[in-house]
Amino acid sequence: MSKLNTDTQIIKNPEESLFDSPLMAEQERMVEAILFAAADPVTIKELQGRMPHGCDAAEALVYLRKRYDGRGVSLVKIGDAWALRTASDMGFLMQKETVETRKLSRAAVETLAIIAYHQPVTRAEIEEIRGVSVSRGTVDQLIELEWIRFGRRRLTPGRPVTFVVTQDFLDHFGLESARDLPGLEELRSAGLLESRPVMWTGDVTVYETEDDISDASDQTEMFVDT
Amino acid sequence: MSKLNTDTQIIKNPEESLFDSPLMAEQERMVEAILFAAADPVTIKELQGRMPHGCDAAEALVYLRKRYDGRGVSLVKIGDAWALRTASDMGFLMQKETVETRKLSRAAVETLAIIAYHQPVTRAEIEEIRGVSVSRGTVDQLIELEWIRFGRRRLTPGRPVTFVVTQDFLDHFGLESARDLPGLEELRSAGLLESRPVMWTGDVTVYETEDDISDASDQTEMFVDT
Amino acid sequence: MTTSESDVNDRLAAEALIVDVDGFEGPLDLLLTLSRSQKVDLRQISVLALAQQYLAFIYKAQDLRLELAADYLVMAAWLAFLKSRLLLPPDPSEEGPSGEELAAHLAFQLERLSAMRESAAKLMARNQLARDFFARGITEDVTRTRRVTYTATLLDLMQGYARIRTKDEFRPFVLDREKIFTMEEALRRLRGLIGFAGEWTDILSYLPEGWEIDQMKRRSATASTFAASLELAKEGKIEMRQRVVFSPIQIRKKDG
Repeated sequence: MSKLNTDTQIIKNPEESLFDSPLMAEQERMVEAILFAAADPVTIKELQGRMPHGCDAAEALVYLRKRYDGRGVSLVKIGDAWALRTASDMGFLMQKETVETRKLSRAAVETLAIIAYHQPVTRAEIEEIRGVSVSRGTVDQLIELEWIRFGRRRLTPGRPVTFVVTQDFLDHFGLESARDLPGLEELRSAGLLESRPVMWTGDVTVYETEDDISDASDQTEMFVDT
Repeated sequence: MSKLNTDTQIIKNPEESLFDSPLMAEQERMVEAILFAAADPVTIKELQGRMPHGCDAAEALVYLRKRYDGRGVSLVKIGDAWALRTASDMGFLMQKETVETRKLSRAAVETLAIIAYHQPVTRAEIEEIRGVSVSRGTVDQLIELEWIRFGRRRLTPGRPVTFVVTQDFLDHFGLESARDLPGLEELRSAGLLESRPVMWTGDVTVYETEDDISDASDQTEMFVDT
Repeated sequence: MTTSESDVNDRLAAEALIVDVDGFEGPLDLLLTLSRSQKVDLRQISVLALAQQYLAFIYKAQDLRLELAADYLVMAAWLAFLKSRLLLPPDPSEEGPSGEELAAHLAFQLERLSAMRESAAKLMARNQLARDFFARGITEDVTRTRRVTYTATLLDLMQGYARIRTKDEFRPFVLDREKIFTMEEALRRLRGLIGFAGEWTDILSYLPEGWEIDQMKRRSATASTFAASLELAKEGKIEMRQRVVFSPIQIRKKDG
């Protein structure tokens, strides 16, 4: 590659210099090759670590994304990582590739949705929303699928662990972030993602402490549109 | 860089109009998606068989090959089948892909778990909890993996060195802090524990000496939010 | 809706539902299903009517001698209480939330559960990896720099910890006794050997075989042998002497 041209090009045409500089084109190729070879999403930090010193993976990604726009393969962002995935309208060609996935139980699907929409959420909160106790196998199965993981503990009495969804979850459902969950905005504006004081007779969960209030606002912040 | 500018080509080169016809562009996308997702190189016959009736896989391949010309990925012919492969000059970026991962030994997993749950913890304490002596190699291995490191010395006779887990450890296991590790009760309710009589209930971490208490606050500081 | 009509509806709904209580995932699920028969937006649901429906259902179910789980009965009791609160004029001396507040909360819970179910369905209807869109099929065969790294999952870690912590033979705070030579052992050994000690001999020669090499073991054995020799001297079995301070301690059999 004619890397030596870069300097002269920058002088000649300052506006287009980055786009046309062989260096950036070369960086774009590198990012393309790395993402192409990897089956799992790669973070910008990892990309940067594998590319030669001085490269700007984030910028190369901008060009690469443009290049794959409308192709049979697309460049997608998953959390803070990037991956190449077949365009979703090409699914009909892929029956051969499809692996039979284990069907999730209704309880598991609902638990997953509650964790995704309410995260970070404790087991007691999941149980309160579903109205039944969460069975042994359900959380186990979701952890094994690597769709949920333990988040930080809630600062309430007993310091219960919370659950959050993982990057694998986002990747699986083609989501860039948990903010892109379908219908999240409507649910929030309808107040259905808030934890309201529970007035259940003998029930266990009481959301009245300072901590919970601050936790609730954390969660809201997390899903705020930027 | 020979980046194909299709728009200008239409005007300049009318006989290449097929290239831009939606149909052929679609076919090219299909071939691209199939080759990307396929586990093995795909023959033209197979491609043809998976694409909708009336498609010309061979022709789509010609365009696709041109599109990937000079990219970080190239379309290559292997025997009479086709595959997408990273460009051969990009091999130097692929070294990280070949790291061989092995499962950590049971002794190492247990030692690591004890350090995570009881940190800062001395070697003697680890041995007492495990009931067997800890081999040098195990600790060395965990240090080499950068999952544990030396903590401050215990202010007891002999001033034994303690072990604590690292940020790398937290990253690897997807934990925000070591305090987020679930306790025994939580492990059991998540179905992660074989149901056997428990000899030992109650909280996992017991800080008994003054020194331990001050260490504990150090630990808290260590994992404080940034 | 007239009373008779709603009675009919109630009965039909109840009959349709009394098949298997296990088909429901708890009282809230049952309530949500019942509320659907009101055919209104969950926000405008009549909690009073719903409470009546639920109670009628539970009543019928008991008639049919279905085993009703405790939580269904707890809910029934709570709804009966709610019903009375909604029907009676509020008592100002009563503490706690009003009937309306309780009803509003129940309606909220039902709406939230329903919303979560819809969201779950929407989520599962999304394009999914390895079903609708795909990752790279071929793992690149590249130059193998064999660097071995070890890995473990959080599950391994937690199970490893649980394994240790639930181990049956787990014995808290027991000292490792492998390197300790007890006084009882020293006594037994000295008693066996002293019969042959007609001459003065250094007590260190009575240390058990192999224990003089390891420093920890030697210390322990020396101490216990010394203590044992004092014991034997007290019993009058042996004599002891030491010529100068820090010189070897010697013992010999005492005649008679």
